[in-house]
Amino acid sequence: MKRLFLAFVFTIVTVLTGCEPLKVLDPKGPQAERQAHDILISIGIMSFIVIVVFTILIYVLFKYRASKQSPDYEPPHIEGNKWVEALCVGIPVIIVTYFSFVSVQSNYIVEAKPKAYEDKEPLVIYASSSNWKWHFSYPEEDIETVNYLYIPTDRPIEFKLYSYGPITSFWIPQLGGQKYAMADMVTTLHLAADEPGEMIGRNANFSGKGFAENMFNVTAVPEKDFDKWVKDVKQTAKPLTEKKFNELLKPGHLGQMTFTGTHLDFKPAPEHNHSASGKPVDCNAEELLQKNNNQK
Amino acid sequence: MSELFPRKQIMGFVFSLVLTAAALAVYFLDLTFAQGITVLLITAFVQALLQLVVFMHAGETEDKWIIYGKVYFMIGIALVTIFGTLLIFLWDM
Amino acid sequence: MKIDHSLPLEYSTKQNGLNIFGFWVFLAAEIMLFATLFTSYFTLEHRVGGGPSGTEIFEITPVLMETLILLTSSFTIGLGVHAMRIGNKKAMTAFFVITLLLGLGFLGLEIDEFITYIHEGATLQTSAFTAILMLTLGTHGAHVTFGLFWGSAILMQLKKRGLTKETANKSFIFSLYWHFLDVVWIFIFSFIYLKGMM
Amino acid sequence: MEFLERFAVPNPSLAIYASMVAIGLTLIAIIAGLTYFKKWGYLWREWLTTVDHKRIGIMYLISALIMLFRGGVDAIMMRAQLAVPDNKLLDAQHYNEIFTTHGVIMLIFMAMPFIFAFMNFLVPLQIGARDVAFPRLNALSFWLFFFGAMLFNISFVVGGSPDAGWTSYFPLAGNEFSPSVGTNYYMIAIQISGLGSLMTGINMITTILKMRAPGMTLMKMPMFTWATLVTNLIIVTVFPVLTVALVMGTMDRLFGTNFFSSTNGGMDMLWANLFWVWGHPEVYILILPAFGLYSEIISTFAGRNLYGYKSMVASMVIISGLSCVVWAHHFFTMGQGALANSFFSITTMMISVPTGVKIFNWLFTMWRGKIRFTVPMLYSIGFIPLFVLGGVTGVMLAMSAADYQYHNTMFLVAHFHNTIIPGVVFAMLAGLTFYWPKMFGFMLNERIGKWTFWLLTVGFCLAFLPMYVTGLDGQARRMYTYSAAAGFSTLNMVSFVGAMIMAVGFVLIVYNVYHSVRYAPRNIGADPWDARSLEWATHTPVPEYNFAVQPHVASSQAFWDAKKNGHVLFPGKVEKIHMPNNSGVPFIMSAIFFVWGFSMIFSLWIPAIISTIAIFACMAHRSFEKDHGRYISVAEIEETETKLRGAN
Repeated sequence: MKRLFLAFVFTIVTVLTGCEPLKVLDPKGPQAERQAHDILISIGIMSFIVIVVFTILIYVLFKYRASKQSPDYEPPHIEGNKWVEALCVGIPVIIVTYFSFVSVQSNYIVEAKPKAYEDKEPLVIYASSSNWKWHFSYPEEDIETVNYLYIPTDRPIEFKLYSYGPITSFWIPQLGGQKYAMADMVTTLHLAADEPGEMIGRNANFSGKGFAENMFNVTAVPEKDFDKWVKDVKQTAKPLTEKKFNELLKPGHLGQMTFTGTHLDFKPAPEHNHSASGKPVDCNAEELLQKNNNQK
Repeated sequence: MSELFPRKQIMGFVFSLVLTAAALAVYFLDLTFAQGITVLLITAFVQALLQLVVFMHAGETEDKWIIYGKVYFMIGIALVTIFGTLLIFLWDM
Repeated sequence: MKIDHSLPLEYSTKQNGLNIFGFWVFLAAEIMLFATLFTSYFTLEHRVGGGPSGTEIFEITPVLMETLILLTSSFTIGLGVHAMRIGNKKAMTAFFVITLLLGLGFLGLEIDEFITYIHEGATLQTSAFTAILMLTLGTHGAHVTFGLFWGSAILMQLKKRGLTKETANKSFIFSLYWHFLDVVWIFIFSFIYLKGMM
Repeated sequence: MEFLERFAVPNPSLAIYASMVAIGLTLIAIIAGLTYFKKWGYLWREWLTTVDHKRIGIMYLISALIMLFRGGVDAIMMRAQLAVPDNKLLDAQHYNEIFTTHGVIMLIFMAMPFIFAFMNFLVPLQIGARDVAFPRLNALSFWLFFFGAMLFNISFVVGGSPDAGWTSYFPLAGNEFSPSVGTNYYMIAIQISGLGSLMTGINMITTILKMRAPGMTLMKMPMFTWATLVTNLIIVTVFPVLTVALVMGTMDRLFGTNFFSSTNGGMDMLWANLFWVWGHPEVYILILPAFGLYSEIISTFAGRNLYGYKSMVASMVIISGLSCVVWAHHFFTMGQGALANSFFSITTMMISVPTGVKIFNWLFTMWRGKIRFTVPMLYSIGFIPLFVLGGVTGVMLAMSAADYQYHNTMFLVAHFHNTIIPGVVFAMLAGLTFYWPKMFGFMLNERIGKWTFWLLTVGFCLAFLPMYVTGLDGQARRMYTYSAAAGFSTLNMVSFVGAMIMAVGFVLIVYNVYHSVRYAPRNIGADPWDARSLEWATHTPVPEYNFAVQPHVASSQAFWDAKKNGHVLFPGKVEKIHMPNNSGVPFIMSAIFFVWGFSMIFSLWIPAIISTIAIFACMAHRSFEKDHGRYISVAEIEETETKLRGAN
């Protein structure tokens, strides 16, 4: 029943907007699927509310317009009715409760390793942005790419996000929602791809002049092909030196690039760890000094 | 004569000194973080209430409830802001 | 203007009542102002960068002195308002003068504290912690400074015009302001200094 | 020469040079006109020094309309740039400046003065008071807003506009990534006008709580007055937060502190946090007075009392509390855990409940009524379905996991325009048409007004509804260009067409004013709409003392009771009336604030220090000044009353 309803809503949305499915509603991974599911459910229930309000409004406007009433009709004085008002509170409360339930559940789902691939070891990729590029480091494979991303399908991927510059937002609409990348801490985003294919990813948070072109390509391939790609890169690509990386950080646009080695070796990701006790472990002096020295 | 003597003010002053001394316990005694914060929260808010009632005469006119309501509303929102921010930045990150 | 004798002089005209009420609303806004500073302070408290932390620079003696001075000044201005209400202008003036002198003493100590911090390498630019510490203390200090000028202006008017409906109203509002600064200081004392030294 | 160079615009273009010339010519024309017609004295005596709440309201209104067009031109340029893929109309830098100023101007310098205009003009009339509680503070509020707005606007021609978005997120807005003075303008100009807003907040709360007419208990206040009270409660609560955040931002930019920098422990997220602690309640500051206006208009033209008065009041009070505990939904994607997101997600959705109650109450107010389709009513009727659409998408955005997909996209842009345009802008235009006769003594043309309404509604739907779709298709906001391959082209073209239709609508408003000034009849009486609350009980134009005799009130629609049920509204005799004197100090002090702000922006420390001292000198002057106001004698009042009665 629910599925039928969702399919119905989905058809309406697609028909209304032209033929090609919208990226967000055309998920290629479990996280994006969950989000598309939430979006469609909310569109469905919300359309119901919209229809109710529209119906009442149109009915009232037609029935009670002045031109339809006798000139000496005096509208009555009505203070309110507690049952009607209770209904107006009650139904929204029920809907909001339901949505809260869905929302909380989804929060924990999208913030965790994708359920379908729980037993698999996640692939860790450090994605860092600089004005106006994306750097992807694969620490285990010891590879770094610029402005394009190669990922295996059917395996959870753990993105570690941070930024050399303004706040940016890492977003691959077809794999899942976005998350900020910031200068002084690392955020984590869990994604996974169900099927191979080409996708577009971008920085969604305004970061200055070159923001509009701050995009990257994502290629999802079966794990076998991914391993082959890693092997190829290791044989062909040049190593990433500190000097080269500092050059890459300069503001501007770059094409796609591939290196062996990662910048994490000489320029580690920012440290920001909080313990659960409420007393944060600060980014203390030595760490910062180290970070500063590294930057010099 | 009794009306001329500022009894209320002197009581208030003595009490506020006592509260300050009590708050100093967190410095001189070896308390855990939780105990210390509890002591500070109690002494600070009692002290604030004391000033509000004894010295600021918050409740002396017909607007008493509006003034108290306003101040408590603000304190409520202030606490929400402080703890909400701490929740976002320190406790759930 | 009608005069209502059932209330103290400072409430006696309609406008006076409005002034006092409006000032309460202003104080409520000030609660949020300082709450924001505290929010930022708690967030940035441990982000000391390469600079010193609170535990390293706070000292109990000057802080305790500042607290006692400000508490006493709050008490003396309370006595001043009490004197005003029983119509003793001379005592009232004396208490207001004492209050302002105590305020000046507080300010002196605070400036001395700032100088010490700067000598210890904790300047405004050192770290997020020092910046928010100085901004929070500085905002309170600026309020005290403003209060000193304001209080002096009221004392001058009191001397020139006597204890009238207007001057009584102004004096009372000033006392509210002063007590409020004392309350703010209590929170600074508890949650910046004592918590930092705990 | 080097000194002057810093005032140059870093990214000049033809448009900017043209504006410089236009601004110069306009200024010369104004000065020459005032001199030629010998109006300087009139301007100074009657307007610049006035403390009359009605005149201050009208000045707010005029400023807001001017700013509406300034922000509107920005909007048109943005839509034009995005109409076709790979457009070269604007470059990235100009586009960034334009969307930044569009946001700031529309929210802070258009919507805020617009609501203040109605608050100032209406509240004392609705509660039967002579003026606000602190008339001179009120003038100061206005002039601070005005000079803040002027300061922000000159950034266009002196030194460069801000370009970090209206949210000005650090570190993008910091010195490293925004080296021009643009963001200084942002920090200082908003600070100055924010001080004005805070003072208005204090003023209005005191006025409403302490100066109501006899018999008007809290639960008998007109709905707009209630909305104003709640709004100002929020203003007083959150504007101090903005003040502190802006001070910290200013210090980072001017004095090299590390609050929001990425070195030495600074925390960029704290700016976002503080900004939204203010920024979210800010949207309720805008929408609640709009709700108040809709309540007045709908009940007037439905010919019925407002349905569910108590639940209306309760819902606003609940909204005021909830609005302050939802701010983190603006950055669900900042990396905090699922717990914090869940909390803010639920609180956000809870707001939809009281808002829904209000929508249903308006529908039930029209139930069994006698609906007249006047222009204000059309806006109110158009508002309901469109706002419901904006509201339900708000609930969708509140679901934090799904928000990961909506965040920073055109979907969000569509949502907030869908609430703000039908919610606030429609309300302001409805209020403008509704209260125009009370303000100026003649009505706006209904026919042109209806055309305007339909153009705006159709234009709005075309301009903003497609954005929901492009957002879901992956179009991020604030992109100055996109490639044809992205697939957004058609819908963006539709948006542009919609924006142009809206532009025509707004131009028609100007034409309507011109047309009505020339041709509208002046003998419309004090109550042309057959309205219900107290502001319609006095003459048109409203005499400076508002009511010759203080009204006595027994219900929330006292004037209606007086008309239909024989309630005696003015039981007393005419007595002499105490009024405040005009003063030039608010104007002068705010002008000094302007100088102070300008000096701070360009780090000119000596003028900054001098103007700081001058500001305190103005305050000291106020403290020592003896000003007991003046009395209007019974004879004068009766003369005015006779004259006004004759006019009607």
